[in-house]
Amino acid sequence: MKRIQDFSVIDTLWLNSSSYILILKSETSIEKIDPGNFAEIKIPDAADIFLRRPISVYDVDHEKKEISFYIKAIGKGTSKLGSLLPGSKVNIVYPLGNSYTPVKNKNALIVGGGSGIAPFKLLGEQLRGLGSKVTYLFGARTSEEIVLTDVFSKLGKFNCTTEDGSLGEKGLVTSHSIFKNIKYFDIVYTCGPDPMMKAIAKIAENNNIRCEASLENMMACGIGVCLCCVTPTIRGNAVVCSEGPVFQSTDLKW
Amino acid sequence: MKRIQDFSVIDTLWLNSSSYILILKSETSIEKIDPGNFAEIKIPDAADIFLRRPISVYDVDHEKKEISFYIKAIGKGTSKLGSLLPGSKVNIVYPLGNSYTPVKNKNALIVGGGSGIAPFKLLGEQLRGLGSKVTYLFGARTSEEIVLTDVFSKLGKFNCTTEDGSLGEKGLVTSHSIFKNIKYFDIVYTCGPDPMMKAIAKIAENNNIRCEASLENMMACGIGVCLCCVTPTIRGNAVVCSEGPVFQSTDLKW
Amino acid sequence: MVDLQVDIAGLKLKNPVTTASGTFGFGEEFVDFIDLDKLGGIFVKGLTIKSREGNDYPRMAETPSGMLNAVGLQNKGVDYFIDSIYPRIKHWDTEIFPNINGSVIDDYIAVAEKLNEVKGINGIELNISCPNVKEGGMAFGVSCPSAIAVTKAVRKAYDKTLIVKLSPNVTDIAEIAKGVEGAGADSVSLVNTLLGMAIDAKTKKPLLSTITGGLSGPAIKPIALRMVWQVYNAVKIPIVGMGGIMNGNDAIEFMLAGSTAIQVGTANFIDPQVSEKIVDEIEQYCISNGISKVTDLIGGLITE
Amino acid sequence: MVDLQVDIAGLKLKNPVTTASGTFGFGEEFVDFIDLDKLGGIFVKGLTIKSREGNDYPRMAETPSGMLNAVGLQNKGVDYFIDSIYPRIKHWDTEIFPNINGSVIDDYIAVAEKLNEVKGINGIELNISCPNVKEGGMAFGVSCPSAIAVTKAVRKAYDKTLIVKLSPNVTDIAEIAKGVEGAGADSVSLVNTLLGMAIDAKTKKPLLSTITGGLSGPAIKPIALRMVWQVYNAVKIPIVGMGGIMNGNDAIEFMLAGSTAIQVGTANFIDPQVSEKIVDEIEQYCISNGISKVTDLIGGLITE
Ligand SMILES: Cc1cc2nc3c(=O)[nH]c(=O)nc-3n(C[C@H](O)[C@H](O)[C@H](O)COP(=O)(O)OP(=O)(O)OC[C@H]3O[C@@H](n4cnc5c(N)ncnc54)[C@H](O)[C@@H]3O)c2cc1C
Ligand SMILES: Cc1cc2nc3c(=O)[nH]c(=O)nc-3n(C[C@H](O)[C@H](O)[C@H](O)COP(=O)(O)OP(=O)(O)OC[C@H]3O[C@@H](n4cnc5c(N)ncnc54)[C@H](O)[C@@H]3O)c2cc1C
Ligand SMILES: Cc1cc2nc3c(=O)[nH]c(=O)nc-3n(C[C@H](O)[C@H](O)[C@H](O)COP(=O)(O)O)c2cc1C
Ligand SMILES: Cc1cc2nc3c(=O)[nH]c(=O)nc-3n(C[C@H](O)[C@H](O)[C@H](O)COP(=O)(O)O)c2cc1C
Ligand code: FES
Ligand code: FES
Repeated sequence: MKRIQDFSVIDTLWLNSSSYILILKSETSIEKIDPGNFAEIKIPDAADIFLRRPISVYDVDHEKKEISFYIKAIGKGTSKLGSLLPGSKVNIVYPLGNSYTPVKNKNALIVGGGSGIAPFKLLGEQLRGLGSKVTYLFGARTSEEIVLTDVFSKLGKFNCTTEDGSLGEKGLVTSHSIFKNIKYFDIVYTCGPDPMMKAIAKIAENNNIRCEASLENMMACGIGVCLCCVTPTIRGNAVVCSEGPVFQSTDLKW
Repeated sequence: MKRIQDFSVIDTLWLNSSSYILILKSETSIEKIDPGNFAEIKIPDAADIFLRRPISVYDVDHEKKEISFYIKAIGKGTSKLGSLLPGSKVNIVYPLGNSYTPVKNKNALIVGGGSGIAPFKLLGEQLRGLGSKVTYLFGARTSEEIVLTDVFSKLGKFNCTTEDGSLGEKGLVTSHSIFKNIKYFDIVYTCGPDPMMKAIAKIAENNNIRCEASLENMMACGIGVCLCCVTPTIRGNAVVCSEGPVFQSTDLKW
Repeated sequence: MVDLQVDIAGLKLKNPVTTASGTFGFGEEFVDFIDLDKLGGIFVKGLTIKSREGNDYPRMAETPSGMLNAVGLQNKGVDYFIDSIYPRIKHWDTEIFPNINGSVIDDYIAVAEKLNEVKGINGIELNISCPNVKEGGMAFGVSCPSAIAVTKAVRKAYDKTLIVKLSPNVTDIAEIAKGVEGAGADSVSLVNTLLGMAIDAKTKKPLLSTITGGLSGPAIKPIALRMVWQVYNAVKIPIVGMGGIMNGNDAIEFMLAGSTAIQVGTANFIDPQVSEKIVDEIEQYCISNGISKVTDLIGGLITE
Repeated sequence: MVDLQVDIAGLKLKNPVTTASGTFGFGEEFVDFIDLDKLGGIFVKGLTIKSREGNDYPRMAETPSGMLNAVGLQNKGVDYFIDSIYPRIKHWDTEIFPNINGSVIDDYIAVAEKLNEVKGINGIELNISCPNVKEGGMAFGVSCPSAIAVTKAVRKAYDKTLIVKLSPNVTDIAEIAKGVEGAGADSVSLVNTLLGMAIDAKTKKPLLSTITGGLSGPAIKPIALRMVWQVYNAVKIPIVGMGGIMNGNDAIEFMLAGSTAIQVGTANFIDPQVSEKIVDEIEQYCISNGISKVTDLIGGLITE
């Protein structure tokens, strides 16, 4: 069930100069959250922000009543959230959207870039729990942008590319050598910049591998009522926040 | 010279449930400030505040580079300022407006109510420095609202009224017994709610005593350019923020 | 107890709080957040005779205290609404108002005729003010003769409560309100969005695929309030007021300016519970101010 | 070095940044904060033929991301300006534009004739859009024939640069812009304030003595930007754009939409240094984007 709920900031853990984990705690229990679900976060005390901001759930701890987000500070709202002091109140509407399709006892490739790695801790945990083998491939410009490797390495094999070659293979994520053995994988999950996701989807489709992509369209409501966040699909315009954000790549007309 | 300047919050000292002293510190020197001058304060991190808020200067310490304000939390902006944490940045435009006319070796009565006591620490100090004798008379509803008595008692004789009789004489400020000896005073300074100031001015005028009142009209710019803050005077509409806020009562048509 | 009931030309709403078309889906999207039965009414997403895909993405831009949208009436057509959606939502104890749109008068008539036959639907909102598509009829809403023509035509086709939704993008909204009143409207609702535009200085491109779009939210509240007041002073039919209402106080202001009922729009995106909260806040205001009937607020602005 | 100079019908401004009438006094109030010589121009407070006391207090209400004003053209009359104020401010190396107002065409003509004789004043802004008083001429600004009539009359009386300030409270601002272009305007400036209203729910009273007033500030930016774009696509004369400009980015957006110069209004109340900052920010934007002449920005919106 969707809910609007008040949380307090426990901490903002900055991972590098532009991204951080925002940890929130509630007094009451937290709803069930599936990998790929997101929240609409109200930015507190912000002078020129009107709408909520959609952010994927990075982690949840039902016992501690904590929920956390992996956020890249790219503008007003994401910067503001990263500057909140412990104790600040944050109101969120969640869980929103659909989720990645879980697979049992399969080989899964998870490809992320930018803030698009956010849903992949929960997804990795879920897939492992179902007996699937997880391989991560994250792309970034430099090693500084490759974060949380300890977290992801525990959940699966961790690979990465950097454009400057400072970590992992040098180049774009799509040129990683792993794609030579793409047939090894039963499914590809991706989230990140559109061009990256399109390229990954193309590789998967060419090899007849199911690919699920999570879109980050501009949103106003996050609950499927304003129809601002649409993306064209083979079945007409789909509403990303409620029919997505996760789509099977072959459904998308992008 | 007027200036726009950044300050950091040193502290917010709450005096009772609705008023506080906001102490700000600057890295650079502070302009000369006369009693009655005010500042236009930009409210930081406020979601629905657009304009600056005019607030009289309560105190200034040029050596420490500190300026402070006595503020009653009556709405969004004044509440927000009172909740700022030490270190928060606050931008102010100051010193604005004219000031009370100083008098030498005279007997001065200073009548204040509500947030209207703010300019009277600086005024009391100035008058004492000029050899004048200061008598304060502050009015409030209850004793809880009578604050800073230690500060004012050092500068002059301190009197007050409360509507419930919990401190000083019971009743409105205008019914205080001091007015029986009003002829003793050479000048009356007042600041507070309009009805109070009008009543005080009338008493002074009836006794041919000069009375100066500081008006708290709604302001947009604070520097005399928008013409929003006017008050009718015998010379036509006067601009309160630049020709005032202090007016000789006999000039006002209120 | 405060009597919260209001009357839109004979149609009784349990309270003055309704939700604005295009901002509340078909209501069902909000069941996790509020009790729909608490609302005076729900104006559902704009309908056209045929299904429409709407405009291209991007359709939204945040602006100071507001937002621009260029949705362009994406919907599955009136038949789909009647056959597949309405049966799902009709059980709620609140008035459901379809919002009807067309690019030519015959389209409006066709949609209105179909809705006229639907039992349980007691009123429609005739949208002659959507700035985002030709089919939204802003062309009708910005000229008095065409507003009158479409209202007259729909009036003939529709027997129940007819609310005409006015465009704020006009020189004299009171004149148009008078026109549609004369043409048989039972009520007018206002305002729809103001035509606006946003540009990304970095890319030098518009932020909407359609270049211009409709501005809504608190930014437009002062304009909307003024228009409600002007219309209130010009017509006798009840007014459904909206434009930037975010809380009970805003709603009260619209009633004081002359609204019989109000619509909550963009605020639903910020707080999905806001409509129900506004019902409570209006009641609370009435209690605090010793007002026993909410209708006493209508046009209660004290101007001297 | 970026060439920041722009040209309003032959009149050269050293840069596109000017300040809006009624928000910048006569400029001298800002000398403690900025170097006035850095500005492209200053549009001074609205003038009328006779001195005016303006409307009653209260004249101001804060609104979401904006404010309402109902000043009502308080000023000491054009003669006082020419004799007592202009001599005090003429030494600044920036263009001073008086903003002229009247309730009948003859008043406008009288003010224009007087200013025509003043050496050093190279242009005036003809205000046909003040929503707050009859003398502000909004009646002229909201109808095409009357806008044309007053422009023609003032054109005859005034030889130098004539900028006509348009009202946003109209159905079709492009039509009116075309009208005044045809009537001899050298340039149009837009927008003036939008007619709005604010109510205090507690007291049930309007927050302005005049009930309605003019809305300015970022709240109106999307509407103003759209109007500039519409006018840019309709006329050939240069546009002076304004409405909610708070920083360099906003100014760039107005230029991309078609403004040759811009005016900074309400922002001056929030930051008395903002106009000079905007000059710097525009220059910085040009440098970052490899633009050598600021005029390359005018109408540079990429729509495909
Ligand atoms: C379903 C979903 C899940 C998301 N999950 C995450 C996440 O887990 N972590 C994370 O860091 N981010 C995530 N995002 C992106 C995040 O919502 C945006 O970065 C955020 O809204 C930007 O807000 P801002 O106020 O910081 O930027 P603004 O100041 O509003 O804008 C800064 C710049 O970013 C652009 N921009 C803003 N929002 C978007 C967007 N949604 N897509 C593309 N460009 C945009 C603006 O046009 C502007 O140029 C997600 C988005 C969606 C839709
Ligand atoms: C020259 C001057 C000096 C001042 N000095 C002080 C001071 O030293 N200490 C202090 O506490 N206050 C002072 N004030 C008053 C102070 O400016 C207001 O209390 C403040 O602006 C309210 O802002 P807000 O955001 O808290 O209230 P809002 O949320 O904006 O408004 C709350 C309520 O207060 C009313 N209100 C707001 N401003 C005023 C006003 N100026 N006059 C009357 N009613 C108003 C509003 O209409 C509303 O009903 C001064 C005002 C002026 C003009
Ligand atoms: C995303 C969005 C979609 C809208 N769709 C419609 C619509 O289909 N029909 C209609 O009459 N109005 C539509 N509107 C206008 C609203 O119903 C309302 O008139 C407007 O938003 C002003 O109210 P607000 O400021 O409270 O949102 C839409 C508004 C928004 C923001
Ligand atoms: C307090 C105030 C007074 C104004 N007085 C005038 C005026 O005398 N003449 C005029 O043409 N415009 C006047 N305006 C309108 C501004 O010049 C400008 O058109 C409007 O405020 C929109 O720009 P902004 O949003 O940047 O303020 C006034 C605006 C304000 C806020
Ligand atoms: S953001 Fe409103 S429908 Fe998706
Ligand atoms: S507040 Fe602008 S002139 Fe006084």
